Amino acid sequence: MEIGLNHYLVLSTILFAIGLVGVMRRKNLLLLFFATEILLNSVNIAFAAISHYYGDLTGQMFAFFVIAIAASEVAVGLGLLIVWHKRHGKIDLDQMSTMKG
Amino acid sequence: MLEPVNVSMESLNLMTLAPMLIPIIGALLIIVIDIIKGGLDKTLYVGLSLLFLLMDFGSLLEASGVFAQSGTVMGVFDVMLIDGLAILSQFIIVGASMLFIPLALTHNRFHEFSYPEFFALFLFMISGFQFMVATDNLILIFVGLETASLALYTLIAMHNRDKSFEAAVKYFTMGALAAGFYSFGSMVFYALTGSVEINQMATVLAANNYADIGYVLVGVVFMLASFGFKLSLVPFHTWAPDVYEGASAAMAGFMSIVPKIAAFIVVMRLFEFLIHSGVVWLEIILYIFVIVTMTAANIWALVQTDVKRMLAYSSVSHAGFVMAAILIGTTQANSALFLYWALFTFTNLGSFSMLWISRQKHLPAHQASDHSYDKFAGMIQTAPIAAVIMALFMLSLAGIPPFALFWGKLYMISSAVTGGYTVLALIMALNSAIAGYYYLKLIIYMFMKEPVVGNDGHVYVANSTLALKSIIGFAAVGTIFALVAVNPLLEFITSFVYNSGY
Amino acid sequence: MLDHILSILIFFPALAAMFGFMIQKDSIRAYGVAVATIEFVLSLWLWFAFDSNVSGMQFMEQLPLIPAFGINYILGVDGISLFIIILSAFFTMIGIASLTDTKNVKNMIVTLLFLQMTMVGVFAALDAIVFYIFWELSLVPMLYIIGAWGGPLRVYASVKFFLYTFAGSLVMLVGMLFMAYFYYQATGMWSFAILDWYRLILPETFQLWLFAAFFIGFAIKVPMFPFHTWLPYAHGQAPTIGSVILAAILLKMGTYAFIRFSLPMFPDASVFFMFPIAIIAIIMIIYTAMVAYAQEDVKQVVAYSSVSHMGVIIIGTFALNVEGISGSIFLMIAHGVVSGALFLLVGVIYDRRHTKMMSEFGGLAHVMPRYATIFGLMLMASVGMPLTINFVGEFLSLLGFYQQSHILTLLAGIAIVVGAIYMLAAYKKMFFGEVTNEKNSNLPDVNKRELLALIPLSIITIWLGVYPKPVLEPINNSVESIVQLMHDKSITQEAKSRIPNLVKGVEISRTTAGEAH
Amino acid sequence: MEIYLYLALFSPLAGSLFAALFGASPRTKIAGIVPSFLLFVSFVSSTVLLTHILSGGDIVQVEMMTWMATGDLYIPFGFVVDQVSVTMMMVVTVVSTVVHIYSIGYMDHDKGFNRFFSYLSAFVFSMMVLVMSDNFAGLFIGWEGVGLCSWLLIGFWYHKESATWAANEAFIMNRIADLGMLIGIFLVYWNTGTLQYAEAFAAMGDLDTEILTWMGIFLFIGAMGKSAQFPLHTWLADAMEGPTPVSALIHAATMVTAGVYLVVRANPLYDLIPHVGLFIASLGAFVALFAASMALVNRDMKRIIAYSTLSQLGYMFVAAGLGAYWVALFHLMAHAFFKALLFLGAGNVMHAMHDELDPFKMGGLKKAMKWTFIMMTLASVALAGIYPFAGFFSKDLILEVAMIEHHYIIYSVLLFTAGLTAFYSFRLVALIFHGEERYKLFGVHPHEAYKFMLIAMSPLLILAIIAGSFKMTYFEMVTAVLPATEYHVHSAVTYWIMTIGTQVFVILAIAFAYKKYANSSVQVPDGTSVMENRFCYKVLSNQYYIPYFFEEYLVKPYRELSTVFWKQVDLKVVDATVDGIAKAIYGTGEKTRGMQSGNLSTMLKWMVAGTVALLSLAVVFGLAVRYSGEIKTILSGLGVQ
Amino acid sequence: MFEAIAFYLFAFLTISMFYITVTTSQALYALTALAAGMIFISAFFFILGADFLGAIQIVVYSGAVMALYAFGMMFFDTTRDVKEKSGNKYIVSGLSILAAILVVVIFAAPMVSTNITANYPIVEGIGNTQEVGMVLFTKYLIPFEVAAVMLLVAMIAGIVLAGKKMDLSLTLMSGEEIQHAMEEQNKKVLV
Repeated sequence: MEIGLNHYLVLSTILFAIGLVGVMRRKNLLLLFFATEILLNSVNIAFAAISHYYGDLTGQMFAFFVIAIAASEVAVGLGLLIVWHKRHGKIDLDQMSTMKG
Repeated sequence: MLEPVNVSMESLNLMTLAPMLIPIIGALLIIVIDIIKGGLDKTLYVGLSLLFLLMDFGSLLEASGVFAQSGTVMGVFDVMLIDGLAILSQFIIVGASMLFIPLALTHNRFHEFSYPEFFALFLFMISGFQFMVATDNLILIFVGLETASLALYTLIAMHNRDKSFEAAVKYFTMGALAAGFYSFGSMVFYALTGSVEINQMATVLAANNYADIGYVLVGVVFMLASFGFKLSLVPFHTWAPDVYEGASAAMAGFMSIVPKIAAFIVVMRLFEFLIHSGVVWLEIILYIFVIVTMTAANIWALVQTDVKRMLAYSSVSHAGFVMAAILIGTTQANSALFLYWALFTFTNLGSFSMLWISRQKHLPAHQASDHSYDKFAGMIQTAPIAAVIMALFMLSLAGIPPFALFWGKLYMISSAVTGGYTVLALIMALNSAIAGYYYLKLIIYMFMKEPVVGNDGHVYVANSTLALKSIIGFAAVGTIFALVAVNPLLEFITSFVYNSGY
Repeated sequence: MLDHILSILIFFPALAAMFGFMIQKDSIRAYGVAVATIEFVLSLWLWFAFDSNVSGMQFMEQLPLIPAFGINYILGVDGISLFIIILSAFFTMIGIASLTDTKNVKNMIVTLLFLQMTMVGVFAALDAIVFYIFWELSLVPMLYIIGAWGGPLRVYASVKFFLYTFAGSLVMLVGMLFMAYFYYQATGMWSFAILDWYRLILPETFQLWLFAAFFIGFAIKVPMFPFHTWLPYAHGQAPTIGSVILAAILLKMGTYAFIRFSLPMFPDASVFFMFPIAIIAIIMIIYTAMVAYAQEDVKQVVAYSSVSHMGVIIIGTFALNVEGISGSIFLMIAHGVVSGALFLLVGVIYDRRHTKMMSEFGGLAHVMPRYATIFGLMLMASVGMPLTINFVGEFLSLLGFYQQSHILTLLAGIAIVVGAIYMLAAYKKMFFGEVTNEKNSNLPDVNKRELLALIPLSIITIWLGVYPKPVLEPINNSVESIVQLMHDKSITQEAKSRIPNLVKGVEISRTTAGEAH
Repeated sequence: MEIYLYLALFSPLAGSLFAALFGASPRTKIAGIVPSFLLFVSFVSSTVLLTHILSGGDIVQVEMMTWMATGDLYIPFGFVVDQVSVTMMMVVTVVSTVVHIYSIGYMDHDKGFNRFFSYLSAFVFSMMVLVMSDNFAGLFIGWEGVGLCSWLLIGFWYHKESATWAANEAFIMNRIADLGMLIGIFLVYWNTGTLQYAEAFAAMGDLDTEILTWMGIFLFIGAMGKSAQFPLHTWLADAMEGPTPVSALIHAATMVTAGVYLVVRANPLYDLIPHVGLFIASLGAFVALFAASMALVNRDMKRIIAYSTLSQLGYMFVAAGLGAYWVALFHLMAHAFFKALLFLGAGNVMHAMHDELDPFKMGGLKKAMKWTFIMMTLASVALAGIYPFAGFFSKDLILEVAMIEHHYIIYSVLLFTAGLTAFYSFRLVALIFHGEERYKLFGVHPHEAYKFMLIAMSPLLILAIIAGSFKMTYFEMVTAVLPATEYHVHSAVTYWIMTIGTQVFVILAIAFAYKKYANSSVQVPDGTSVMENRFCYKVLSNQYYIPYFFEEYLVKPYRELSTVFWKQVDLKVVDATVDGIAKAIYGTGEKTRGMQSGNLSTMLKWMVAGTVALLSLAVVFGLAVRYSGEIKTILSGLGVQ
Repeated sequence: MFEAIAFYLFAFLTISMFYITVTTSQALYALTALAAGMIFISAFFFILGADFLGAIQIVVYSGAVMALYAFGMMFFDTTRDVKEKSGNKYIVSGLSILAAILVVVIFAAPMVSTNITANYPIVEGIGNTQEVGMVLFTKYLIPFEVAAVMLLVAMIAGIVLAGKKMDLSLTLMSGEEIQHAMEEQNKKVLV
């Protein structure tokens, strides 16, 4: 059977949903960041697929930039976590609720 | 083999890059200076930043002259798009930044301003926002957005206390999720149209006669979610109050203005054509968003006990109010958006600056948070001028004429009326009334309560320096005499918006 | 100078207020009195220079404000607004002059001067947005006055006052924007000038909606039943000067706006809503009078009495004929004078006893005969005794409405009965009988400063009651032009017949009255 | 002549203002003498005007200035001295001059002496405005003015609860009637276009009877209040709380007759609507009997006289209602004299008895107060209508009018009432002046009033005796403006039978009164006698329970309803709704602020939830678009368009 | 056929890897599964002919990002079991599944792909890297440079946040304390 664009899109969606599960479920910030990587990666598959099926390079470009963005996010995110960890010795987001209401 | 590409310099229109490059150069310069000689005073960096922002502003004036003469300019392989929207929004971005930067010159020392990197990051962020508004390419929008956002997260965290880290982490995490949504949304649009340029997307969709409405809607949903986050539309607003509270007041004021106008521009570019092509669903959804955001944020603002949080919710509400312009989508509405935001800049920056100037290092026992309402009790007796100015900002935010924001509200509601959104106009008006309550609450505390024992009024100007005072004075003058500026502003904005085809 | 007298009248007090910040605390009262007196003299000059034979606007000023959106700074007075302007100048003057020693006198006087700016502005504005600016702005000083110098519930009262009015006026603002939009559609030009709007003839359905939008704003300000509940709180909590100005001037903004906006702009809607509004007005008259009768606090009695009297003003306004509208305008002035005086009088006793509960008093006529006399005079004016100022207005208002409906006028006329009931009951409780409360037995009678305010008011009360012509004549001329405008503009047959045509003479109105019977 | 008009009109005002100058200062005689003198001036001016009119002079009409002018409405301060008003002016000035002088003595010891004269003169001024005005609005000014002065004077002793209560009652009841009057005035204006008497009456001829009827009714409602006609009569008896000279002047001679004056003045109107006139007459007859019946058993000297006043007003309305306006006016005049005299006499008695009002506690005063006794007896004789006193000429005339107009029921009622009148008048006289000196039980030492007070009363005495002789002069004068119907019983026999019959009936009644009350067996009733426990007695002495009814079914419900309106409706419904909206909004905020839990996980969930919600909406919409055709079919199948 | 097998295989693998990543309570497993998932994704890229992207994916993700995360993990000492108070699982799974189903419902439908023109067509016979380079340095030059700025920003941000200077908070110190700290610092420099 022929694998069409829709297959890739569906796969991408499923992966995206898994990412969402992680984002919502994880309380450990580091593991939560993993989930955000999944979100971005799932979209990259779709971009590559569309690019392939349309014969257009733009999708690959987009995926390329998404990877760059993901990487820089990691840098900043980890920086933030380090600062927080230095202060509190934990990176559990449940303890991070001094502001509310 | 690929053929070599010949590109003439003229066709690149490199001038379109000038406004964004100036802050980048400035940032690099600051870093270089810091490398050569560390430990220089922050005044130097403030001065430099201001200088580069001024140059940026100048180049924008230049660009606006060009636009006025020859209309929209595309540049650098048609990635850059300098139209009226881009210029107007950059004016607001750079202008607000210029108002923000001097706020670094506080009397007390705060952590972030001891870094030259702070100013570098700040300038990078400005250029990021500028890129974001000056293009219709989703990729560049994304990259610009992330550049600005990453810098912004850092700037917030650099305030260096628990609340600011918490704020930065929350903002960052939700931002990451929003980035995911953005890329997913872009992917859908790309899948639909084979392009990531908004005008081409519009063309293709129109040619298809919106056959794949389901796909379009999914794309719109994810875009809405991502920009809903940026614009703090309910229910994507949850970061806003926490981040505003955690960030320094000055930064909070900045955040309530600049990132949002950038996001508004993108939203305007993206959704305007959809609305005009009769995507009814989007219209309904935006309608709901506008009303829910305005109303819910107002209601939550009512019950706040901290002024800064109240202002955070109020900013959310204002964003919802302005979102109505996107929904209405007429030239008048889009002009109203800019007018509103320009006036909002003055007022909101002014009120956050008032909080900033009264920021204490250590809280006395009776004060629950940095800017709890109690802190301002009886301010009229101990610091009358400050109280009057603060009241002025509050009245302006509440939309009491003839102060700045009234004109924005007036024009915005009028655009709703003109656009045929009668009920919306009424809801907007009534929401202003609800909002009146919480602005009033501060005025009541300031004017009608007795001061806490031992409060000699010094606390309200704890951070006061000439720079801060002049910024506040500037904002106050702008707020009071907005009346005079509205007409030229309106004519300018309208012509730019109209000539951009919005 | 005379060309810009209205601007001067508006901005002189504001400017003076700014300078007021610099004045020493000891001399601020003198400063305030001086400024207010100059303002009053200027307003008298305005009256002097006013040509009462001209029915249209005089002393017009025009300055572009936001021409791109049709907003201009347009001022002007006619017979309708002239006297309210004078009255507001007058009340600010005597208000400051008779101000008792409170904390923060300086803030109070500065606030009052700002308030004066907004009051004059509202009545002089001929551009809807300028009108709206002053209309809203007037809330702010009043908010401060109630909230800072008021009674124990002052914050609640002031916020309620502010938000209620604010909410109403925002609806009105939407109405204004619609009006401007319709004007734009009709002419291709944005304009918020009232005189431009007068020329616009709208279809009836539009009129109805717009009328409703404006109505909400005005009705809350007036305040009309059932939007009146902010008023007793505001009055009950406000300091004397606040109540005086609130009752004398601020409430009049609503009724004035009805005449300035609703009637000439929406004649058909006015006719359409005439009876419902009249019924509301009658409820105001009777119901609030009864509520006033049940009060225990004398200030609340006066406060509710204001609502009741505003009902008569509304009735007069919606008589839609010259007699009724003139009467209602006159009654605005009359009620301003009388209720202002009554609030001052309540303030007198409050200063001495720091209570307003009527049960605390009794037999005051023994102790304070002069006070009792002036109170009695104002009481009689309030119940509409002929030869006092109120009677003229009430008589004309009711007379006017009689042309429209007999039975409703009869019901509205109950005002003169129920008014007497609560007023006399209150007077009896306070002044008659033996002095039962020890604390009352040695109260000093009204002093000179209080007389300074009360004597002029008493004189006006009698003078305009006996000889209302100098005021009534200019009012009449302007009202005639408005009524004629309404007649000409109206489109429905009903409206044409209800609104008299003055050009053809009196014959038509008589036959209509005959038919209506 | 105009100068006399102004003098007559404004002298009382000057007097009032003069006395008011001394309002706050201690009692000075001058505050009484000057107003009295000024009133005398007014009297003289009125006399001059009277002679002018009598000598066939023109009607004096002036327009002093504009009062109100707007639209088509034009109301001047206009005054007219014609035959009718000059009669009223004479009555007013005579009686008030007498009362003023009398009051100098009567109020001698009162703290509020100066104030009293100020009020009293102000009253006279208002009354003059009322009678002299040439338009309805001016009439209304006077109308309200006398009401105000009446309020001030009834409540003159404001420390007395009963006095202030009575004052308020009088004012409010009058106001109710004034509303009717006001409506009447509106009717006149909107139908005739003017309020000037002359023009308005001239225009009335062309109007519908229905409109005229309404006009007549509403104006008469006004008259009913002032003249205390049933059911608005209760205030008059209560008004006796005021000082006695006030009762004499206001509540006997002048103000209460204003209603009659109004009907007389509006005779062109009432002529056009005889059915309303008949109603007025019937009501008058009823009130005459009704009031007289209450006077029979009352134990308050002043109230008895007040009821008698009420009864006589009934007579006047009968005359006026039957179209015999000049008769009504004549009786009004005669009544003013003898009734004022009666009141002033009562005042003397009160003074002597230290404000005791119960005649049963007096008795045998004729020795101590010879002159007063004579005056009161003569006044009572006049009131009873014995020939040749004033009452005979005026009252019997009314009986004749009723007879001639064939209203026999009215006639019989009036005749019977005449007997009652005689009875209660002499019951009073007998109880006060004859019989045992019961006052001694109470340790009172009565004394005669000041000489000058008695002298001041004498003009009234004289007039009460001789007023009847003016009848023809008067008739000739007033018929210039009033319908000149002469009332002669055609058959002389009938006439004589009637006249003598009436006289005999009245004398019998007097005799009965004397027999019953002038003997020494009269005791101070203590509520145990058989008569006092009879139903009729109770009904009468409780004034038919009408005040009770008013109190229970009008005043109390009004008070309670007011409280309900305030506490239940205004605070708990209207205000609570407003506050409720505010509270609901605020409460929503309080309840939902938990959404912002501060937990990042929750925030992320909200974001995802928002997105999912949008997605579901999108899918629903997308499906709806895709299957729009099918949906439409289904909906049309269900009958939904 | 090969394509289909590969697709389903890698789809299964990525899904299971990512599933492990988001559900496991062992941080190390999560990290490993993530890295594996990333690599499997690159397989898709290769299948789809985006060789350059595949390479980048492996280099950047597995190389750089994973290394960073690994360092982070060591720093945060999360190698032990991660104890997480899980909230309402129904909400989490419900929302995600709903999201997935909703999108899948729409994505399952074929798309109308008319009117689509490839702006930067993939030319047969030229290496993917070349093509990418060509587009990247013409059309996407500006985004590329901005991405560079972004990385610079991220770098500065990382340095600043993780730097030692953050240990002392000037924000929380009073004026005297700051003065004192500065003097201390100067001494150190002098010594």
